[in-house]
Amino acid sequence: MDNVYALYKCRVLRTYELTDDVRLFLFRFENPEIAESWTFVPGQFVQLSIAGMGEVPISICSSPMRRGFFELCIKKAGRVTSKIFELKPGDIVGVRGPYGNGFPVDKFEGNDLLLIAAGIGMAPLRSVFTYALDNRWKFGNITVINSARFGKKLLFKKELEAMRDVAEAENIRIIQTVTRDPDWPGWVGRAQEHIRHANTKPEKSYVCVCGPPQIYTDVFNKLIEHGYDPRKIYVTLERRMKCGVGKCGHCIAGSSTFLKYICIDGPVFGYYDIISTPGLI
Amino acid sequence: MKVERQIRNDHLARIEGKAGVVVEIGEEVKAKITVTEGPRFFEMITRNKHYEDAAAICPRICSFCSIPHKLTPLEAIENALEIEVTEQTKQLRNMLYFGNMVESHALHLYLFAIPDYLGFPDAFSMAKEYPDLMKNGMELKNFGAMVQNILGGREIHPENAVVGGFGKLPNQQDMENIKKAAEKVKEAAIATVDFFAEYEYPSYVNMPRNHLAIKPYEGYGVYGEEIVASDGFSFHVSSYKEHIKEEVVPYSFAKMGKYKDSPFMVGALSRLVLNKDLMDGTAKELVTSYEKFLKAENSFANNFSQAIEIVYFTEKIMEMAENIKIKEEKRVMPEKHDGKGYAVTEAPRGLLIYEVDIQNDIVKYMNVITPTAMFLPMMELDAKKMAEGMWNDGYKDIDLVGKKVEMVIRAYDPCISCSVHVIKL
Amino acid sequence: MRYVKLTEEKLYDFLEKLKEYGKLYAPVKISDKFYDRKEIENVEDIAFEYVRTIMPAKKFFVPPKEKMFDIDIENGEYKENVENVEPFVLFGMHACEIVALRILDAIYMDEFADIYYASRRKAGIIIGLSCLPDEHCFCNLRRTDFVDIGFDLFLHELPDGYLIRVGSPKGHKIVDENPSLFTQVTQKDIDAFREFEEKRQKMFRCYGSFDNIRYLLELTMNDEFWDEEADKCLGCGNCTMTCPTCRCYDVQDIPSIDGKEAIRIRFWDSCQFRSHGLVAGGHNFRPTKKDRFLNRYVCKNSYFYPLGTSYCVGCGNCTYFCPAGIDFLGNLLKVRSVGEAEVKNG
Amino acid sequence: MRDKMKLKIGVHGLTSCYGCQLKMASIKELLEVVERFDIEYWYMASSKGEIKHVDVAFVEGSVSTAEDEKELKKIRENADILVAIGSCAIHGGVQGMLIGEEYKEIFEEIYGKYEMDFEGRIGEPIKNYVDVDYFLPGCPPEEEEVVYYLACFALGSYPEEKDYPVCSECRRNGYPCILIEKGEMCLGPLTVAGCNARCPSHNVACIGCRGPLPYNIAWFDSLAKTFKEKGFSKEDVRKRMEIFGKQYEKMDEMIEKVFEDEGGETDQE
Ligand SMILES: Cc1cc2nc3c(=O)[nH]c(=O)nc-3n(C[C@H](O)[C@H](O)[C@H](O)COP(=O)(O)OP(=O)(O)OC[C@H]3O[C@@H](n4cnc5c(N)ncnc54)[C@H](O)[C@@H]3O)c2cc1C
Ligand code: SF4
Ligand code: SF4
Ligand code: SF4
Repeated sequence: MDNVYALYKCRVLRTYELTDDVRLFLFRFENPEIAESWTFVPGQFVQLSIAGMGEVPISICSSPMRRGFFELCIKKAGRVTSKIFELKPGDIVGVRGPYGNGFPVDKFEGNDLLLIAAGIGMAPLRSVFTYALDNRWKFGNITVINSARFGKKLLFKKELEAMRDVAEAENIRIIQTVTRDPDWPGWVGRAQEHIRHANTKPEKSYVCVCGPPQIYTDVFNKLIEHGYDPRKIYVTLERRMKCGVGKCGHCIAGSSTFLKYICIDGPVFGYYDIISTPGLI
Repeated sequence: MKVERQIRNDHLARIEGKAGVVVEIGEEVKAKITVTEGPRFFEMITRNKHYEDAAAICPRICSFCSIPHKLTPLEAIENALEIEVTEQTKQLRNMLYFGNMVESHALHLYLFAIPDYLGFPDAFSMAKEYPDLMKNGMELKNFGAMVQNILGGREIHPENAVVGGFGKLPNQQDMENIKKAAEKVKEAAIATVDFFAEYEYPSYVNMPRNHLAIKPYEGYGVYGEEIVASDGFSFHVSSYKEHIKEEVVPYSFAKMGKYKDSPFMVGALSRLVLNKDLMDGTAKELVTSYEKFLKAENSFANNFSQAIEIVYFTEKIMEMAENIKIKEEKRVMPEKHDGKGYAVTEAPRGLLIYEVDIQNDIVKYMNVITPTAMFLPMMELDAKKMAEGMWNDGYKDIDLVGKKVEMVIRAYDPCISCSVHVIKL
Repeated sequence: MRYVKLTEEKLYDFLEKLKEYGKLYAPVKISDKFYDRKEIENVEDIAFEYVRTIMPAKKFFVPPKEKMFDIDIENGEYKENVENVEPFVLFGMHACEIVALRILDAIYMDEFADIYYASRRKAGIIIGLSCLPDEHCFCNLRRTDFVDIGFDLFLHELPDGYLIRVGSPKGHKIVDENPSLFTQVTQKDIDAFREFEEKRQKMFRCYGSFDNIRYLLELTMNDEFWDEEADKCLGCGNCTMTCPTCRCYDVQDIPSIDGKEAIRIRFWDSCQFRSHGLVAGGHNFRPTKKDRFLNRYVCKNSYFYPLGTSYCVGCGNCTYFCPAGIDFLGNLLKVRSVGEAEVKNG
Repeated sequence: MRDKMKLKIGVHGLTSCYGCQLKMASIKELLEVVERFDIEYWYMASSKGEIKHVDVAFVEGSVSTAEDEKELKKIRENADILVAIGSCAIHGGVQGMLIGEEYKEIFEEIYGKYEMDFEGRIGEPIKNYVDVDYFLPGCPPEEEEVVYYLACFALGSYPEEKDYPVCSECRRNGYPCILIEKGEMCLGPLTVAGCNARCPSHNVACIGCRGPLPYNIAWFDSLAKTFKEKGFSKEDVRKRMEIFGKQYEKMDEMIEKVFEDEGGETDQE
């Protein structure tokens, strides 16, 4: 029997500074067979292990279409992530996964796509976004709302910025907004305030939301106000995790009538799961 | 007095606790041991505590002798409440105490003293050139620690030793392990004696000294109630206040003990001077064949005496571990709730006296006199003698004199933490 | 099902025989009040009267602390530390404990099988033993008071021995290989078995349905009495550690002093601890003691789909081993808001 | 990935029993520590060295003299990371029980009316004087913890701190619970874990030597209530809890709250 906690060796190929405390890392599997066969669904995550330091769950933020390579975008937050932050090209890490359910991207096909991210929440959504770009013909209009408190904290700011003009022509709208930065030349205000600026048609849109738990209620209310279908709203949730595979119990959330593991039943949940379960957000 | 030269070290290294030394050289030589370690007022914090809690606080006076600082108050409390512990408890406590002797002496000799003898700033650099020597030291220390861990529950602050006995008794297997370990370190113990039996003591510190030690209940033991002095006098521990007086000096948080108004010595040397005839086994043989190193008038002989004791106590532990048959028994709980009690034991550094007054299970008064507080004046005198002798002999290198002064201080193995936690007299 | 009888006289022979199938673990008295399962040398040490052990049987399958990997830091290599587990026999498993193990099985082996758990589970032989409840037991409400599967043999007390249900191929093997130990079950034995079961059923603290408890709990989470109860709680985690189905664990890497190696260990954690719900950046999903206190009620009473039961098997350990004396069942009964007496009569 | 440079460490004792340093000096891996770290100063063990820049300074003991304070500040200025080691440094230790008392009165009671050359104080935890980066609890700390902390720093990381009680370790080991069984005042529920429930393993109730749990999760009130139900008086409870808990600001208040309904009744000496 294989050990689910066993790790695949991955090599860091490139690192890229996104903000002062968030970096993007490009990895490749050392074993060519695994590099060939390993795949995932946007919204899934991996357990990333630094020998002698520990493991952390990290969402994959690249598109599954690029075999053998994947990107992780990591915020320096504590013990392990600080160490990850110091990784240099050529360093080896351990990876296992992918875990979690991911976004139901197959269902999204043929519809418009509205992605709403706050802060580090952009990481999993970037995977959905790049997946959609790689399969552009399968989707209708796309809007990405990327928000942060300050301009310098916006993740993938340059990447999104760079494609803005081309994007409009492709029916992709990019809204980068900040809440507390007077010097920011672009949009201001919280993510939900820009739902009205989206190019997506509420009645035929799927919506993915990711950010700190506090924003969800507001975002939901706004979405419904604008006529988005609650059945087509998805969020990804976060909890402390040690195993990623439904054993360690840390990510169990919800209430006695709907108790879920964020790691195997989530991290992606639908709107009705959320509102019928106290304690989930 | 016009001070020509001054030796000043505010923070003596390689001793337990924080103290300094100031030697002023002028027409005459003066020496002060400044104890700057803050006072901790153990009398206050044990007062009004349940006796169990008070006994648990006492070891925190000093880590090097936390076993004596647990077993002595236990004895005082048991005397106060008229608890007669079982023979097995007495045996095991002895063994525990002996374990502490071995560890404490080994630590002191190898970590603190021997680097002096060989001219290293510390044991770590010494270990590079004398790895075997250091290995001996570590082995002995680990052996002592093992005995304390098994019997005391921990090598520092032994929570397993409690009023009336032990929390958990060791088993026969533990005894077997202790015996084996003791056999293994015996060589190292003897090697320690050999090391010190090569050393010529500086004669500057030769002087007549009064030594005080316990009259052991049995053998060369650590428990007793009579205190004997080398001047022939002896007294019962309950009258300790009449015979040992303490003074306060402005430069020290430790009080200074005097016997018959003069400095006196306690510790390994004093014990050997007074009780060496009670020894047996290898230690006895060694002390007889190396008799000339046992100089009652020279404090450096204390290190040699410690080495002898390591051998003795290691062998004793081995014997006891071999002979004891552990039987399940419960702690003896007191029927009385009030009483006054005294206890004196031989801590590694010398006499340790506890007095306690319990009312309704609550400690109303507790007093402790530690060995370091007793020998501080003598140590000061030795520091002075050392500096004076060297100076008069023409040594003008003040650093060298300073080093030697430190060395004589270290020979005592002073325990500053103990000394400042001395409680009201 | 196959039934055989073990007569009183053969009991110790039987236990002795069990040793041949693996290391024998059974409950023994470890102190004035407590029992625990320990390795048995002398079968006469075994305590049959025990109600609960201080460490639940999960300790044999998910040890309180275990090493998962030896790590070579410099080369980033992880060497798994899966022991080759020798067969062992757990004697005296009560029905609720066996269900609890089946819950753990589903968690640990159904999806993303955990090899550490599985290798031990494969090696374990489970010998059940009938029991009589004390005031903290409520397995009847959880419907775990009688098990159909999950054991190799199950011994039901009779006045003169045991009626044994044989529950697995391993169980058959033990019976087949030792014909001299067992006899046929007689009508008298069946009557005695029935009597025992009836007597046992009458001894529970309360009766009725508990199926709605998770809804009632959800609806009463804001009731004031929870504040009082949470206030009593010490946050010590005894309840979860002694729970046969609680299995939260924490993982930590412990580097060696030379920085070349490390070990990755896992050890029992508890949702009653502050860091259980804490994430980087300082956000805590269960910031207050009350949140953590309620989390256990929520978790234990939720529906466990694979088995169609709740996570709680009604063993009463959490109440018995709570130093603050918090009554888990008592609180659930409050949620059901019926006085205990009424329940008993109902 | 690891920095090949040796980490510079310093070890320092203020006022204490020197047990934490002794523990550090007697760990089995001591010689490896000496190999792998540059020990810049450690008065207890070495004559060489002075307080200068170190990566990590370990400080044992409470601040009990003006001298202690001066030294501590100097250590802080020179250390990138400062670790408070042991109950004295973290909570003031047993001498911290006197916090709130007048130094002068106590001094005079013990030494008489006397002018000293140095200024003494009631022992206080070092965090009252300087910023502390990490806490290594224990009285004294356990060997494996000392090694773990050192190893983490050497790897360029930092240790994970424990925020759960001694009970958890007692339970993981299956020791009989003393509080339940014997009704003794075991402080396991509010004491920070790490000793592997040393005392309960010896059938002795925990006196809380590792100090109360951090982050305001030491539930003195709940435990006082439990003790009260077992028949202990407010004084009994307070006297026991204060041994290592007195520095915990809210201790008195929390105990008071539990006993307040009784008025003066249980308040006898
Ligand atoms: C499904 C999922 C996807 C995530 N994706 C990303 C991502 O793409 N980029 C990113 O920067 N971060 C992501 N996180 C958060 C990331 O896992 C935490 O920041 C990280 O675990 C912090 O670890 P640490 O050791 O640095 O922090 P510490 O505060 O030192 O945490 C100690 C331990 O607690 C656990 N822990 C702490 N915080 C979290 C947390 N938020 N989630 C899960 N476990 C936690 C970990 O096991 C960690 O090792 C994700 C979390 C989840 C659950
Ligand atoms: S055992 Fe009792 S006191 Fe301890 S955490 Fe559980 S409910 Fe709270
Ligand atoms: S004995 Fe003490 S530490 Fe152990 S569980 Fe009971 S209360 Fe907690
Ligand atoms: S059990 Fe309590 S008193 Fe004993 S060592 Fe641990 S923390 Fe200290």
